[in-house]
Amino acid sequence: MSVVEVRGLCVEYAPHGRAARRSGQQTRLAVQGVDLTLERGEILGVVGESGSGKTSVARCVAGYQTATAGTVAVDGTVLTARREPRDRRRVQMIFQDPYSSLNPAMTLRQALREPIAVHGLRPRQGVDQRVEELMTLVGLDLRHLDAKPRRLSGGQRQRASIARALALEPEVLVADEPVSALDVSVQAVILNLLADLRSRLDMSILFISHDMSVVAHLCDRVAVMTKGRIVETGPVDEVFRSPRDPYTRELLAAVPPHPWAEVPATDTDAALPDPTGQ
Amino acid sequence: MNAPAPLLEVTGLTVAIDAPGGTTYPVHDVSLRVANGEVVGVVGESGCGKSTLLRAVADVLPRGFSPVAGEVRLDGHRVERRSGAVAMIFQDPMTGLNPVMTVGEHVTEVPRRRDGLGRSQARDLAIHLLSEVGIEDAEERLGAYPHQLSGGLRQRVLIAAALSGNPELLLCDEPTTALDVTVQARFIALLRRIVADRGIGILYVTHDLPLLGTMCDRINVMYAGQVIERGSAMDVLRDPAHPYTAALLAAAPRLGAREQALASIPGQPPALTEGLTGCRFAPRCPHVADGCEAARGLGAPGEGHESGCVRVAELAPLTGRGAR
Amino acid sequence: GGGSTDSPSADGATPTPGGDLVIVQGKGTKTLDPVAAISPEDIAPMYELYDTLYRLSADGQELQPSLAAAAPRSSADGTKWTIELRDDASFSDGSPVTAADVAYSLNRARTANGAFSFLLGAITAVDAPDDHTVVITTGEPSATLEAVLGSWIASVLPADLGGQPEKAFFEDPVGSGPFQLDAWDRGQSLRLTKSTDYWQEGKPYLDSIQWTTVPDANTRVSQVQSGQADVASDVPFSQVASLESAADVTAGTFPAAYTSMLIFNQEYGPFADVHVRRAIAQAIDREAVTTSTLFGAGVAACSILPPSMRFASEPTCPTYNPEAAKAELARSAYPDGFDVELTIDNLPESSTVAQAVQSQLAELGINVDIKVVDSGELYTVFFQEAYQMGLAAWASDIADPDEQLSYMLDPNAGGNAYYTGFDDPEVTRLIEQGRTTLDDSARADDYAQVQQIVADQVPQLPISHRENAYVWNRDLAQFEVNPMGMIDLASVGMVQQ
Amino acid sequence: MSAGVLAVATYERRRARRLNGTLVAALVFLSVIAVVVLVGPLFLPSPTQQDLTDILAPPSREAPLGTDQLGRDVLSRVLAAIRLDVAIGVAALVVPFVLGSVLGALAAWRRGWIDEVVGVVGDVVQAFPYYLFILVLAFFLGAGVPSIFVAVAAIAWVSYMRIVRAEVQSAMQQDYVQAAVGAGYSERRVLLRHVLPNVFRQPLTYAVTDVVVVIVSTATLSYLGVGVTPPTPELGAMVADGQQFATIRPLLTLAPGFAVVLIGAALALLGNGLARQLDES
Amino acid sequence: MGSPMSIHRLLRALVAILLVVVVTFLFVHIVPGDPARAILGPQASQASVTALQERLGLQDPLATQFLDYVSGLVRGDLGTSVAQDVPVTSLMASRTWPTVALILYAALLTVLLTIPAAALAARRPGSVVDHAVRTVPLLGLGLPAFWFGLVLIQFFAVRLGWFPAGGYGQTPLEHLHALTLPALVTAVSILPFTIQSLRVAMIEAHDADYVAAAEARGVPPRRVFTRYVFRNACIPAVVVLGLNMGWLVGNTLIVEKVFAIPGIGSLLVDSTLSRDFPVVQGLALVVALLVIGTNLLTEVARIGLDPRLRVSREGAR
Ligand SMILES: Nc1ncnc2c1ncn2[C@@H]1O[C@H](COP(=O)(O)OP(=O)(O)OP(=O)(O)O)[C@@H](O)[C@H]1O
Ligand SMILES: Nc1ncnc2c1ncn2[C@@H]1O[C@H](COP(=O)(O)OP(=O)(O)OP(=O)(O)O)[C@@H](O)[C@H]1O
Ligand SMILES: [Mg+2]
Ligand SMILES: [Mg+2]
Repeated sequence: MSVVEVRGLCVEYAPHGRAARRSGQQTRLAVQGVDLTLERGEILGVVGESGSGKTSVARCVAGYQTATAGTVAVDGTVLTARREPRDRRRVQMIFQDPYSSLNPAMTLRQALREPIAVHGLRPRQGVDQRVEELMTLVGLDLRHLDAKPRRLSGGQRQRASIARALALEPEVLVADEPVSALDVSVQAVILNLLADLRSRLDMSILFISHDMSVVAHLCDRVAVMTKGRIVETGPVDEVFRSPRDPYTRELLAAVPPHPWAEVPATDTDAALPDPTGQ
Repeated sequence: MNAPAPLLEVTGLTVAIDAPGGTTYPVHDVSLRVANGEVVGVVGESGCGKSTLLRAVADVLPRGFSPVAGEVRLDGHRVERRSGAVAMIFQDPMTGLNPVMTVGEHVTEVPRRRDGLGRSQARDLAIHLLSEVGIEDAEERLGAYPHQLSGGLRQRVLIAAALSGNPELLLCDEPTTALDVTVQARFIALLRRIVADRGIGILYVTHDLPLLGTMCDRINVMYAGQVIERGSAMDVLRDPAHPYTAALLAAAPRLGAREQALASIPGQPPALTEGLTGCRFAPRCPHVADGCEAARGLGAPGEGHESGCVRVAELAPLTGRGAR
Repeated sequence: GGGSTDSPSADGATPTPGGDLVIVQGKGTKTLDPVAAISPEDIAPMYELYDTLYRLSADGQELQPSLAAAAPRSSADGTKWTIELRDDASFSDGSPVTAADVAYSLNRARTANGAFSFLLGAITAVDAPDDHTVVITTGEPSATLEAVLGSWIASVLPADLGGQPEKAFFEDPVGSGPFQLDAWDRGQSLRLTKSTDYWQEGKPYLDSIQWTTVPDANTRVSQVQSGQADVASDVPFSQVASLESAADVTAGTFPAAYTSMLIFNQEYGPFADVHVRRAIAQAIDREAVTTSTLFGAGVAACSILPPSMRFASEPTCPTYNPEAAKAELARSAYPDGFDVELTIDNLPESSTVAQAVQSQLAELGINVDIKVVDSGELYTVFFQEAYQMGLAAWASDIADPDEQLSYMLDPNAGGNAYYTGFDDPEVTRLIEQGRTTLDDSARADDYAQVQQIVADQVPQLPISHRENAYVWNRDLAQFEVNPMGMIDLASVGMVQQ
Repeated sequence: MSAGVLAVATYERRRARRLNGTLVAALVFLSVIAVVVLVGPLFLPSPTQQDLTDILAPPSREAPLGTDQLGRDVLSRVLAAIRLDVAIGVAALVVPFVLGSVLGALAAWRRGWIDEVVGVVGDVVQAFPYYLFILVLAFFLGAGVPSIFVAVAAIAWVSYMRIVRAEVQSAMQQDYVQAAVGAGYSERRVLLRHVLPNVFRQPLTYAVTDVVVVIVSTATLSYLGVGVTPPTPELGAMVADGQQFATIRPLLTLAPGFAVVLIGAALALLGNGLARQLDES
Repeated sequence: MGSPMSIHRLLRALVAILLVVVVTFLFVHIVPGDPARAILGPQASQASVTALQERLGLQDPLATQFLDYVSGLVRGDLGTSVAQDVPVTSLMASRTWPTVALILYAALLTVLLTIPAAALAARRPGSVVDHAVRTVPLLGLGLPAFWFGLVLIQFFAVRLGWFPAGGYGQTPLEHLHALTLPALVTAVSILPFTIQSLRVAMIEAHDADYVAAAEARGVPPRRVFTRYVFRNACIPAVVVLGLNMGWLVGNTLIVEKVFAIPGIGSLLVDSTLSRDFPVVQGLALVVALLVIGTNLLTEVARIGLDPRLRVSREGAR
C-alpha cells in the first residue's frame, strides 16, 4: 500500500493575495485535481514551471494547507483538515530557504530535543543520545550542537532542518526545493544525504524541484506539473528518456546539458525555443 | 579561436573590503578580457567574489568596498564612471528594477535624461527596444510596474533598460537563478541573439557550470577571489585543468547518471584576508602535494586554456567521466 | 500704589493722546454681560465699556463720583438713597445717560440669578423720579451701598438694552464708558477703541486697548520685553524685582484685596479644638512663607483683612514660636500631633506654601499629607466640606470688608464660614451691625473686634496678603491698579520720548 | 505611547561585532548618570530639607546648583527626581509592554474579530488627544504617580500591540514557525517558544525610547498641574515650578530640564545601540 | 486608488470615530468637579449653582444626556459652551485654523529638516556626520515642549527679536512668522523618528540592486538620487511620519499653551480645566478626526508612493 495517496486535490486561493501580487498572476485554482501516490522507500520528484502548484501540493500533503477539494491519505488513513499532533508527526516538511527554516532563538540542541521531548519519542535519558545520533545521521559535527543557526552556513542549516524533521521519525519527508538556494557543492551534500536516508531508513520522500538534473539524479519517479495539473508521471528514466507530454519535452529541452553528459549537446541554439514564444 | 581586440580588459584587479574585523579581499589580482561579440563566463562557488568583480567592472561597488590595485579598461580607456557604456543585470529581476517606476520610465530615462531625446522619440525607442527583447505587447506594457510582470518579463525589461543606454558591455550577475529552466533557456537565447545583432560583449556570472556551456565562448573559473582557470568553454568544461573545476563539475548532477553519489567538496573556502599564499584550493584539494604552497600564475595546459594548478600536467585526466 | 518709583519711567508724566495699548493676560474675556461676569478678565473691560455711578480710587480707600454728580444722600433712617446724575454723559450711540437707564441696570443686576447678584442684595427698589435723579431703597441701612455701586455689577446699560435681546446686545454692547467695542474673539482677544462721546474732558488718551490671552506667565513677560505687548498681568512675583531694574520695561506690584489662608474643617476632630488651631498659627512662620512665595509682592498676614481694605486693623496675632506652639498643642486633645490631609490646588505657589506648612507642622508632630486637586475642582471639594485642611484664598469684589467678613465668618451667609463650620454668635452679630451702621468710626470699632476674635479663634489662618504684579512698557504714564485689580485705563496713556 | 514608532520594517545589516559604539557610548553615559545619582546623595542634604532663611540661593560650594524657593538643595532634588522619574518611566511601561505584547500577539495569531477589536480600540486610543486623556484620567484618579501609571498604561500599550502584531505576523510567515506547527506542537508552545522569543527585539528597543516619552509626559503633566504630589521631587514639577524663577534663577528650571534631556538622550542612545546590537547578532 | 484598502480602512475609521464620541462623553462625565461650581466660583450661592446645573441639563440621567448629545451631533450641533454660552461650533471655528496651520507647518518643517539630515547621514554611514545626525535629534526626544518653547522664546524672541514671543498675528505672513518657533518645537519631538527611518531607508535603498543597475547604465546621479534612492526611501518614512502624527497633534496642545496660539489645543486645555464639557467633547472629536484623517492621508500617500500597494495590501499598520 502507498504511504501517501493524494486523490483529486484542488487548491484555490482568493484572487487577491500576496503571491498573486508577487507574480502578477490572478490564478484562482492553483491546483486542479491532482492525484499522486508515494510508495514506501520511494523518492518522488515533482517538477514543473514556476507557479504550477508544486508548493501548494506539498503544503497540502504536509498538512499546512487545507485543500479545497480532494483527500490526502497517509498509510491508508485519510487525514482531516485539522490534524492531530500524532498525524502531523508522520509527514514532515523541509523548506527551500535554509535561512528562515530554523528558529534563530534556539540552539541546534534545543531545536532537536524539542520534538523528541514533546512527542515523548525517547525516554528522558535517551534524548541526548538521540540528538547526537541525528546530528551524525545528517553529517553535522557535534560541536555545532550549541550553536545558534546564525553561526551556520546554508548547507549546515539545511542539514539541521532535515535532522529536526527526522527527529519526529516521520514516515514521509516533503522537501520543497530544498537545494535551490544552495551552491552546487553544498547541494551535492544534501542530495547525497537524502539518497542515503532513503536507502538507510527506507524513508519516503516527496521531492520538489525545478531542476531537472537534480530530480534525474535523485528520484525514482517523477511527476511533471504545469498550470495546476500533473501532465505526466512515471519512472524518472522513462519520462526523461522518452517524454510523452509536450510540456515535459519543452522542459527537458531547456536543461543545459552537463558537459560530461553521455549525449553531448549538438546545436544548443537550435534546441532552444523561440525567445518570442514566451 | 582568434582573440579579437579586447573590449574589456581587466588587469590585476584587487578589491578590498574594510570591515571591523580587518580588511578582506573578495577579488584578488584578477585579470580577464571580453571581446566584442563575445560571451565570457565567470563561474565559482558562492562567495568567491564573482559579484564583486562585476560591480568593480561597472564601478558600482557597494559601500566599504574599494578597488585597491589593477585597472579596468573599456576599449582601451579606463571605465568612465556611469557613462552607460557598461550595463548590468542582477540576479533577482525584482531587485534590479525600481519598484516605483514603470517599465516605460525604466527604458526611456537614459535616452531622455542623458541623451536628451524628446518624449515621443524616447517612447518609440522604448517600444522598439522592448519588442527587440521579445515583449510583444510592448506598447501596453509601458505603463506597467515591475510587480505586475512575471519574472521572465522583468528580465526582459531589465535587458531593454540596459540596452537603452547603448552599452558596449553587458554584465550579468546570475540573472536566471530565480527563474525556471524554460524561462532561463529563452533568456539565454535572447542574450545570444543580442550579442549577435549588436556585437556587444557579455560578462556572465553564475555558479552553474553546465549553464555556461550552453552560452559562453570562454569561461573564467574563480575560487576564493582569484581566477584559477580559464579557457574556451569546451576546454574548461570538458577537460578541466584545475582540481577545483573538476570538483565543481562532479558535484553537479546530470540527467541519466543517478547511480553514483555526487562528489561534494569537503571543507570551506578560506577567509579572504591578507597573507594567503600558494594555491588557495590546496586545503580542500584531493590532489594536494608539496609544490602547492608555492605561488603560481596562470599557465598551461595549452594555448587559450590556462590553469593555476601546479600539478596540471601530472593530473592530466582530471575528469571522472571515463574514457572519451 | 506700589509700582517702581525709583526707576526712571514715564509713570508720573502726563500722557499724550494717541497710542494703542496691548495687555496680555492669562485668561480671556468670555462675557461682556456684567451679571454673567465672574473672572477679573471678564470684569476689567467692563469698567472701560460701561460706566458706574462711582469709581474706586487707585488706593482703594475712596469712592469718587463718576456717572453720579455727587455722593449719595441718604434719608435719616438710612434706607432711601438719592443720587443725582451728571448731565453730560452719553452712551456710545449718542443717547444721553438717564436715571431710567440706571434704574433698569441696577434692577436687572439685582434680580438676575448671577453669581454676584447677592452684592446688590440689600437693595429693595430702584426708582427714577426724573431723568437726573435715582432713588434707591434698601431694606435696612446699608453701609456698603456706595462700594457696591462702584463695582462692575452696577454697570449702567441702556434701559431695556436698547430694545435688543440680551444675547445680541452683549455681542456688541453699548455703554457710556471711555471705550467702545471694536472686535472680540471670545476667550482670546478683545479690542476696544476710544469713545468720542466720553464725558471726561481730554480722556481717554489711548486710541485703543487690546487684551490678548497668553496663558504662560513667562511668555507674557517675554512679550512685553520684546515690545509685542505693553502690559502683562500676573507676572511671577519672583521676577518683579529683576524686571524692575531691567532697562527696557517697568515692573511693579499694587496692593490687592487678596488673602491666602489655611482653612480648617471643624468637622475634622482636631480642628474643632481651638488649641490645635492656635498651635498651628504659632507653628507656621508666615513671614518666611510669604517671602518664599511672594518675594516682597505682599505681606505676611495678621488680620484676615488685607491692609488695602477699609477698616483693616492690626489685631494681636499669634506669632511664629515653635515652643509656644508645642505648649499650645499640649493643651489640646492631641498633644502628640495627628495626621491631616492638606488639600490644595495645582498652582506652583500653592505647592510652595503647602510644602512649607508640611515641613513646619512636622515639628509639632502633625503629619501633613498634601493632596492636589485641579483648580477647577478645589472649591467643589471645599464646598462639599470633603477636606480636612485646605489652602484657600479670598479676593473681594467690592471695596468694603463686609463681603469678605460675612462670607468667611457668618455661618449663614452662604459659605458656612468659608467651609469651616466656625460659628461665633458675637462675630455674626458684629458683622451684621457693621453692615447696617452708616457711621464709619462705629464700623471701624465693630470690625476691629471681629478681627481680634478671629485672630484668637483662628477659624482660618491667614497667611499672606499678596499684591498684583505687572510689567509694562516704560512709555506708559499713569499706570495704576486699584486693590480690586482695576486699571483706570481712561487715565493711562503713552508719553512721547 | 503614540510616539516614536521607529522604522519597523528596516534595519541595518552589518556584520556581527561585540558591542557597537552606540551601545558602548550609551552604557557609559548611563553608568555615569547612575553613579552620580546613586552616590551623589551621600554628600548632599535631603531633597526635602527646607531652610526658609536661605531661599533661592545662587550656586555655592554647599549647594552646587543653588537652592529653591524653600531653601532646598537643587542638586539633591534633581538627583532624587532622576531616580523617581526613571523608576516611573520604567515601571509605568511594564504593564503596557506586557498587555500590548499579549494583545498584539493574539491579534496576529488568532486574527478575526480579536484582531479587529484590538485594532479599533488602538485607533481610538491613538486618535484621542493624548494629553487630554492623561489630564482627564489624572482628574479622575487625582494627581500623582498612580494616575500617571494608569494613564500611561492606558495609552502606551497600543504601540506595543502594533509592533508585536506586525512582528508576529511576519514571524508567522517564517518557515520555522510553520515547521513547529507541522511538528504537531501545541499552539501555546509555538507561540511562546517559536514566535515570541523572536519578536521581542523591536518592542524592547522601542520600550527603551518610550521610557523617555513617559518621563517627558510626566514632566508635562506637572506643567499642566496634575503631576506628582509635592514634596516629592520630580523633574517636570521642578521645571514647572522653576519657571516662576526663570529670569532670576534660571538653574531652577534649566537643571531639571537638562536632566530630562540628558536622560532622554542616554536612553534613546541605548535604544539605538540595543537595536543595532540585537540586529547584528 | 486602492479600493480594497479604502473600504476596510474607512469602516474602521468610522467605528473609531464613533467610539471616540462615546468615550469622550463618558470621560468628560466621570470627571469630578462640578462645572457649574467651577464656572461660578467659590462665592456663588448654592441656588445659582443649582440653577446653572439645571440649565446645563447636568441633572438629567447620563443616558438622556448622551442621547441629547448624539442627536445634536447628527444635526451638526456640538452643543453650547457652558462657560461662554456660545455654540461650540462657532467657538471652534476660529480656533481650528491656527492648529491646522501649526500641524501642517510642523509637518513641513519635519520634512524639510528630515530630508537633508537623512541624506547627509546616509551618504556616508558610520561617518562623524552620520553619528551626529543620528544622535543630535535624539535630544529632541527628551525635550519637554513647554520647557523648550520657553527657552526658544527667551533666545529668539526676547534676546534676538527674530520671532514674536508667542501669539498668532493678523496676516498670513504674520501667522507664518509667529508659528515658526512653535512649529519647530512640535517638529523636534518627532524628528528623531523621521530622520532615523528615512536614513535607514535611504541606506537600504542606496544598496539596492536597481540603484547599482541604474548607475551603471548611465542614469544621471541626480536622478538616481531623486527617483531611485529618495523616492523609495520615502515610503517607509511617510509611514513613520503618519504613525507619529497622533503624537505630533498631541504635542500641539502644549505648544499652543506656551506660545499663546489661539488654537484648539489651548482651548482644549482651558476647557478641560474649567470643566466646559461640551467644548471638551467637541474638541476631542475634532482632534480625533484630525488624527484619523491624517492617518488615512498617510495611507493614501503611501499608496500614491508605492505602486505595489495599489493592487491590494493587508496588515502592516
Ligand atoms: N497564499 C496564496 N494566495 C494566493 N495565491 C497563491 C498563494 N500561494 C500560491 N498562490 C498561487 O498559486 C499558484 C501555485 O503556487 P505554488 O507556490 O504552489 O507554485 P510552485 O509550483 O511552487 O511555484 P514555484 O516554483 O515558483 O515555487 C501560483 O499561481 C501562485 O501565485
Ligand atoms: N559587506 C561586506 N562586508 C564584508 N564582506 C563582504 C561583504 N559583502 C560580501 N562580502 C564577502 O565578499 C566575498 C565576495 O562576495 P561576492 O558577493 O562577490 O561573492 P559571489 O561570488 O557573488 O557569491 P554568490 O554566488 O553567493 O553571489 C564573500 O566572501 C563575502 O562574504
Ligand atoms: Mg514553490
Ligand atoms: Mg553574487
